[in-house]
Amino acid sequence: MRDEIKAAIEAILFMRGERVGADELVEILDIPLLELRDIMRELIGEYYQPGRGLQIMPVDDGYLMCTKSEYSEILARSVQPVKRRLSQAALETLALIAYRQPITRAEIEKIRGVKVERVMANLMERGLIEEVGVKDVVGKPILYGTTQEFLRLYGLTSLKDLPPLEEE
Amino acid sequence: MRDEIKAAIEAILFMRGERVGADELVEILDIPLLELRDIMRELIGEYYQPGRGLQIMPVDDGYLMCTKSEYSEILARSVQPVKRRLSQAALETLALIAYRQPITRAEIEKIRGVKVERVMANLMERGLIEEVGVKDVVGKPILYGTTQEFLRLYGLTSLKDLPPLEEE
Amino acid sequence: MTYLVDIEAFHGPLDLLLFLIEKNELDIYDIPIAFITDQYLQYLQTTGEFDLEKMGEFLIMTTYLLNLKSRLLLPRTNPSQSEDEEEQIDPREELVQKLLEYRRYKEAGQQLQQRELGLTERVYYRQAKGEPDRDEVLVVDLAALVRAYRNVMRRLPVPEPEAIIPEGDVNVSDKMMEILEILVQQKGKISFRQLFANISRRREGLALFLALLELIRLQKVKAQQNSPWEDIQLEMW
Repeated sequence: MRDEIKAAIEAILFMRGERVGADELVEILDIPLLELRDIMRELIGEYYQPGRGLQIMPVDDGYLMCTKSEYSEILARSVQPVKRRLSQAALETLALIAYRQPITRAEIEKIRGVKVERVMANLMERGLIEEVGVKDVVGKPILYGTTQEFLRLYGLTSLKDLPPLEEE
Repeated sequence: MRDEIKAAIEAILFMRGERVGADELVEILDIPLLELRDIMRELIGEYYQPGRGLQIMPVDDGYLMCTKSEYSEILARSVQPVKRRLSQAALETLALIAYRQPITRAEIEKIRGVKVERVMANLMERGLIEEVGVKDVVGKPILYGTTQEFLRLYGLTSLKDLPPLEEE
Repeated sequence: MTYLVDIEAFHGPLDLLLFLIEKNELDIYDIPIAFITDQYLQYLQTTGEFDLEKMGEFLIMTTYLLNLKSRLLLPRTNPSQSEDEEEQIDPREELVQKLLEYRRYKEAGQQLQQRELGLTERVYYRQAKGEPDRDEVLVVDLAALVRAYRNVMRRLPVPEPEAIIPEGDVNVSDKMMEILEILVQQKGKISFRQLFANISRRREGLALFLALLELIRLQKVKAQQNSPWEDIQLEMW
């Protein structure tokens, strides 16, 4: 029975390919949360063995199946050719949004010292950023944040995973 | 060493989420084909254990990682509807059609300054726009307008409900 | 020999400044403003063609640097400051902060790229392909639709000028007269951006800018900026 549940969790995490909330798993599997946590502990431990290239990570009260970071080099070699690289300007803007989200366009332009309208349209088109609300000031400017696709592309399990910014 | 290779294969098959050719694996891992086959036999056997929800299948002289079929029912339960937003390009095109209908593709392209063929095909597929007639000029270009589905989705009772645009 | 600098390679004035600071191995906390301003101007003068919108950003930085330079050169004029209030804020402080902040995100952007390429340890998500069909729910927002329409309208191409006038050399002294005339028309006051609003050619923009600097030097025009990065107000003395 327990084996069955483990196998089902493995299948769900694999299929979804992104973080699945603990609450969601509890509902799908119809088991108590405490039992889920217990099983997850065991499962995470099993994946921890050498000879496994995958891991299950607890992320924001949910779980994510992804590759172990030791294999990044070999995986980089096997990644299918990606679409066009982001320009340096796009990367700077994306980094700003990632670290300062939610943030308005005007705030970004103030820090970067240049207009970013076109760059941001491009980032939106690629699904790396999205509108996340409006700022409660005059003019109600749009606030932007990064997307799930952003985490996926850069191999981050959550925003907390962003490397700390260099201190002054 | 063998453990390392196994782990790497697992990571590659997982990440790619599609069939990966044996020739490609041989190249990425830099091992002889015979060794790869041998390792794959072992790996496939390990996944066969109960308690595993995934399997590795030989496909067309390559390998594919996927979920075991026993779990299809539970997986079906875990399928969450994906929330999608229209891309900026699609949104702009849709807005133009909504406010300027009936309108031809050439007219839209003239205003937006880019080709919109693919974007429009996408909007059609989603049932947001449709052909509403032809324009009475040379070449009889098709005129487009928004659909009932468009109104329903945006919660409009009729086109007159579209927010007025302040004159600039 | 003159050489051309590709200003487009720099993502804005801060990027260029950072480049100059690094190239000359300067201490970012103790920037020799006069030196860096000269270098910066030299770069702009040797630049190839670049688009006007971007030039505007570089020119605003130029005026800021020149202003900073003059503030550092001038003796303190405020007599109300008592002697022991020596610890005044370094006028360069704001620029330093700007540069540091910009640099931080520039580096963060490069780190992101390293991650994407797998040069930093990272995890990989499964590249979802061949999924069982998932229901798709389209999330829409009427306000976004209206905004999109306004965006399109705002971006409508400005009609090209009918004929292209050959680029004669623009005379700086003519431009000085022009500025003074405009100022008179505008009751002695105009903002920097307004003054440059109708400039359509690079050479003309540069001539106008040089003319403005000359007028400021001759104390015919006074330039005032209430806070850094804000539009500069130009006034007749």
